[in-house]
Amino acid sequence: MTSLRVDAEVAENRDEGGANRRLRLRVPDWPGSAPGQFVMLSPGVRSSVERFDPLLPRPMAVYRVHDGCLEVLYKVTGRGTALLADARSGERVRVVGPLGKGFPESVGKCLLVGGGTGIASLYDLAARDRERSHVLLGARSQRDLMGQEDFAALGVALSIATEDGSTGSSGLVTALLERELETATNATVFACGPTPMMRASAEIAAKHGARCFVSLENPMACGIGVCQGCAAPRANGGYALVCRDGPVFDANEVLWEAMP
Amino acid sequence: MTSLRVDAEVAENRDEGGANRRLRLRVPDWPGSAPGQFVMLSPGVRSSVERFDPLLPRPMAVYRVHDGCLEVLYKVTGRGTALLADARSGERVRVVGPLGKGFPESVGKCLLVGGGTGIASLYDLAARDRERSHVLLGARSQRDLMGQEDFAALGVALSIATEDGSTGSSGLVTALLERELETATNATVFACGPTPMMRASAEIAAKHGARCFVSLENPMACGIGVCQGCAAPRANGGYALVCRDGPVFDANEVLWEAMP
Amino acid sequence: MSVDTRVNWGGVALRNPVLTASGTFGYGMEFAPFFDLTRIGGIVAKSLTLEPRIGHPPARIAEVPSGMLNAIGLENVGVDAFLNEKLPALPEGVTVVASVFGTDIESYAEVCKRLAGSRVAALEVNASCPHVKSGGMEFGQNPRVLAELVRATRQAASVPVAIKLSPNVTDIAELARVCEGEGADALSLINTLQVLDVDLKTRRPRLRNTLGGLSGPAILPLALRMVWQASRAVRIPVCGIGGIQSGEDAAKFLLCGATAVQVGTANYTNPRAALDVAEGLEAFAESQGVTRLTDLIGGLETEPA
Amino acid sequence: MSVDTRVNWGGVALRNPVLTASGTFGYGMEFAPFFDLTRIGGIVAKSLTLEPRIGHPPARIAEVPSGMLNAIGLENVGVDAFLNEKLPALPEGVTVVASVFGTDIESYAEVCKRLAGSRVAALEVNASCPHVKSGGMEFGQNPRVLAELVRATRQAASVPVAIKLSPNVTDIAELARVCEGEGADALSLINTLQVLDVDLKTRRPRLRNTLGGLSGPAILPLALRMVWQASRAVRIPVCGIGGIQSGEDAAKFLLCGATAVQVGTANYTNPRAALDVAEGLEAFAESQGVTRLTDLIGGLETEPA
Ligand SMILES: Cc1cc2nc3c(=O)[nH]c(=O)nc-3n(C[C@H](O)[C@H](O)[C@H](O)COP(=O)(O)OP(=O)(O)OC[C@H]3O[C@@H](n4cnc5c(N)ncnc54)[C@H](O)[C@@H]3O)c2cc1C
Ligand SMILES: Cc1cc2nc3c(=O)[nH]c(=O)nc-3n(C[C@H](O)[C@H](O)[C@H](O)COP(=O)(O)OP(=O)(O)OC[C@H]3O[C@@H](n4cnc5c(N)ncnc54)[C@H](O)[C@@H]3O)c2cc1C
Ligand SMILES: Cc1cc2nc3c(=O)[nH]c(=O)nc-3n(C[C@H](O)[C@H](O)[C@H](O)COP(=O)(O)O)c2cc1C
Ligand SMILES: Cc1cc2nc3c(=O)[nH]c(=O)nc-3n(C[C@H](O)[C@H](O)[C@H](O)COP(=O)(O)O)c2cc1C
Ligand code: FES
Ligand code: FES
Repeated sequence: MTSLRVDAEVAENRDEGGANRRLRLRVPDWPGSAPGQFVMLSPGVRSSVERFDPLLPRPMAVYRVHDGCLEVLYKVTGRGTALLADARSGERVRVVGPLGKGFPESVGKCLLVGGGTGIASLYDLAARDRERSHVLLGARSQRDLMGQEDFAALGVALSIATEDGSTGSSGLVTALLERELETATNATVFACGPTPMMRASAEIAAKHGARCFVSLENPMACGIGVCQGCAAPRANGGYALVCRDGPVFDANEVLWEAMP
Repeated sequence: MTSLRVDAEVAENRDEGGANRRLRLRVPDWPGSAPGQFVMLSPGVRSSVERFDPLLPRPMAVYRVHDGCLEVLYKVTGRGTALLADARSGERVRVVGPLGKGFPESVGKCLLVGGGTGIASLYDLAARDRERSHVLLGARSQRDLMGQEDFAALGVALSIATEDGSTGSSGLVTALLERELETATNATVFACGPTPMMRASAEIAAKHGARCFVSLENPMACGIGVCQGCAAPRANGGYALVCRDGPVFDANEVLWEAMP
Repeated sequence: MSVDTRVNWGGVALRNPVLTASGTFGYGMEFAPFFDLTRIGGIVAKSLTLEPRIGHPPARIAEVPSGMLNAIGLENVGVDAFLNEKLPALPEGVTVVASVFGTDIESYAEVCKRLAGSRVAALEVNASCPHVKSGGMEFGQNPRVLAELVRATRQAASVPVAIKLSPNVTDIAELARVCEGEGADALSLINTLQVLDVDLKTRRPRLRNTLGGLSGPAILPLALRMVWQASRAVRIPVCGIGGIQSGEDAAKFLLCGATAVQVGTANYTNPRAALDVAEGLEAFAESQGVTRLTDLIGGLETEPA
Repeated sequence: MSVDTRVNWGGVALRNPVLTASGTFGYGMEFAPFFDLTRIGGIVAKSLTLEPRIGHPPARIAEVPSGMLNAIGLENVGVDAFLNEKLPALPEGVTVVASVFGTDIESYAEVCKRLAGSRVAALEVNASCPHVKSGGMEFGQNPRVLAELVRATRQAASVPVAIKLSPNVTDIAELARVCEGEGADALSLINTLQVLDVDLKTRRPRLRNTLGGLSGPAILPLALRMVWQASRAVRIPVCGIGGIQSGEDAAKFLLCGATAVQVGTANYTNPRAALDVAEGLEAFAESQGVTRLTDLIGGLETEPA
């Protein structure tokens, strides 16, 4: 699968409640991507004015390809995503991708643990292994949840935890994982979200002897393995490049205590 | 008349043909301004994202106050104005003004010579001395002309010259001025536009013994006389600050050969 | 909760740490329409020379990404007109720092002498202006010359003297130490970064002076680095300058060791910038549970967690 | 009309003046999906040390207005893996410059020796990397040490040697002259500007290494100034680096005296940036009626019109 660089037309850029938005981009030549791969998006590329602030592109998971559009679910958390939220239909956003290595194949039950923006990395994976997947989503509150309806429409098993109990069970998503792993045999955990959540997922999986893959969200500049900015500490020494060697890693490969 | 700083709501930002646009801003506390005064507009001030590129505000003539809005006519010529063109209704643009000293009072006939973006500086002046004014507008081509209908609606005498002859007489607006001054007695010339046009207007006026005031369009950073960036060479030595001592000057005060 | 915003910058008591940078605030009264000048820490007026100066021919300014270039050429009304016309116009409660510039040590000292006995609370010696062909550049870049300048101005002054340093140097800490060694009461840094930009249409520099000084957000990280290095090298207090747009930016300078800050180019994009920064800094402190701004100074932790 | 884009950079014939900057283009093949690498002047690979290097702990990068900070710590595969794995992967027609780094003069020289006899067209000696605690910084900032470095690498190399200079110096012209005096074939400048930024939430530097290097459009005017000063001080050709995003930017460097340019950070925002710059530069020349790019070099007019 080769990567492309294209200034893609915005088909839609929709408010999804809370700080969440859905960006739909027309990328006619999209070569397809594996679950867990990502793109680099340059929000500032408006044909009318060239501006260098903010400068860097933002890494975003390929949420899915749907209705002929590449979809990205994102949360407005800073300057780049706020700018992305400004993009109107018909304007162009630079896309480089697909990038990185996606989630590996697995056998047995798949427990997909998503928190915050990490949820967006899991949809294509759930769609791939629909029957075997149980999706566990966590958020602070109902309105922070991304893509809930899409997962529901997929027909996968779906459990939700919110910290304020506004929907699903009350508490952390890792509590759901703990419960599932108590009964599951031969399950694989796929986690994406804030680092503490992924670390906790990894520990819970290890305790139950389950394999665990995590999709790391380190800040990136290039996305293609050349700036070496996205380094994640490896358990066996040195650094992996999240964009090139990941973003998906076996949780055992990550030296969690040295993660930034 | 004191100046204010306000993040004004965009009521309208309209395409007026060619690269010309009309920006209408709601400035409830606008203290009023004299013909020839200007504002500094910061196109980048969007509440959603703070961006520092482009950094500086842009000087723009107060075109007029109309229907409860401060109006600015502008031409998209670079990054700042392109960005200004992106501002949507309801968004905010920072306004500092009114600034500078406007056109002086005069007696007798007023010949208002406008070229390019300089046309925008003349509307309020024409409106002030409606009966005595003859407005001469010049542009490369019909579509480059700003505000033509507004001047026509004012009911002032109006003559137009375009370089390509697409409307009005064919040639430079200074030829119109030359012709008018041949017959006019006791006329005052008010010119705003590209430096060569203003210089030519000044020379023609001098030849006919008419007073001439020009409104200079030097690049500015602060607009309030503190950065000293807008310096214009004075005929009698040293520099005037266009934003503070002008933008309107007696043409004899300007050392034209040293203008940037 | 209220925050104690007072700081002492080398013997000058400031009600809050936010001043305005020389050359970006005129002589002060230009900003009176926009906010009450007594609500900021103080103002540093445009650099003064013995005689009035006319400055460089235009173009004097140009815009670049996240910054601007200038080569004004230190146009100013001269020290006498400042004392007679500009200073008296400023309301009582405004803390005024006079910026001093000369083409040789003697004229620097002479400007300092003329300012003695006036209401100015401190002098800031501009040892760093990068766009005057003779003078500024050399003083701030050469340790020996700088030492002489500090000595002479210190002697001529009747109020605390801050030396304003140039960023166009290999080792800012060394120059900071020179100033301290010669008895400077405080430091200010940075002045603009010496740069060049080209107009492709004319194939000439965008500024008539060829070289100019870069200011604005583009230089903020450079200023933070230099403030951090200088403030660790000396015990005299440092005033941080460069690209400050917000209270958060100012807080970064305090954490890097600055006792006060100056707001420069931001005054152009927002004539209420200095007050916004002062209020923003206080709000930041409050949000962090910091009761005295002095508690932020030098608080940057640089060892791994 | 067609434009002759060929230039000669200190003995290296380039089909056009646009190379990629070390550390921003990996070892080259990472960009093969995005454009034909033989269509640019050449690539400068990531700086190589004798042994593979692991680099600094994260965070290694941060964004600032119109720029980015980095403190990678010169992570690289080492010179042997470069020769055995990276270099052979690059298509025949790609002009490759190897960037050399060491912690002492001997290891610099040893890397140069290992590269002798390989297909690399030139060596670029990174005398300037600002974020490695020992090494880089000092070499490029001290004229005496720099002279020694130039001598040693020149002697060890079998191809032309360019010295890549640091912008963190008082007098770039002096250092350029030192390089020329010791027989360097060419110069490259600038490397990143040493800076610091603060994370207000943690009260720590945004980079784990505390200090980092600023790159991107924010440093372009600084780079132009230094290229202009250096190229007027020496006769050896200069490669201009810093913030280049477009053919117009590249043209500015040529006018300021650069014979070639390197595209760095722009590769991150646009993986086709180097080709876009090369094509943009040619288009600019054509629009100006310039038939040979060499006619632009040093064409800046600095006297008043
Ligand atoms: C592989 C990958 C996939 C991602 N997928 C998604 C997604 O599908 N939806 C989504 O909303 N977010 C996703 N993220 C996180 C997203 O990239 C950041 O939230 C975003 O970059 C924040 O940018 P900002 O400009 O709003 O914030 P700012 O704070 O202004 O960003 C400043 C800098 O920090 C970087 N940065 C800040 N926070 C993060 C973060 N959490 N992760 C990575 N970089 C960060 C930015 O890229 C930028 O360089 C993903 C991250 C990675 C690495
Ligand atoms: C007092 C005054 C009144 C003006 N009134 C109007 C008006 O009513 N309508 C209108 O369209 N234009 C007017 N202008 C000109 C307008 O300010 C410039 O066209 C505009 O700044 C160009 O900005 P830009 O970002 O599009 O161009 P850029 O080339 O990106 O601008 C870069 C920099 O150069 C400055 N600059 C570039 N061209 C000019 C210019 N011709 N005059 C002044 N500064 C310039 C900009 O302010 C900016 O700092 C006026 C200028 C002045 C001084
Ligand atoms: C137009 C302009 C004029 C300046 N004039 C002076 C001056 O007269 N004396 C001085 O010490 N600094 C002068 N400076 C430098 C500023 O005081 C300040 O050090 C610098 O701009 C960095 O701060 P900033 O990025 O907040 O603007 C000037 C800066 C600008 C932009
Ligand atoms: C992430 C990163 C890594 C870099 N690594 C190196 C390096 O290994 N060797 C080197 O000589 N320069 C290195 N540089 C500096 C660049 O080659 C270049 O000199 C600098 O970034 C300025 O150019 P730019 O503004 O176009 O990026 C690096 C720059 C960045 C941003
Ligand atoms: S983001 Fe550049 S190497 Fe990973
Ligand atoms: S624009 Fe600043 S002094 Fe006129």
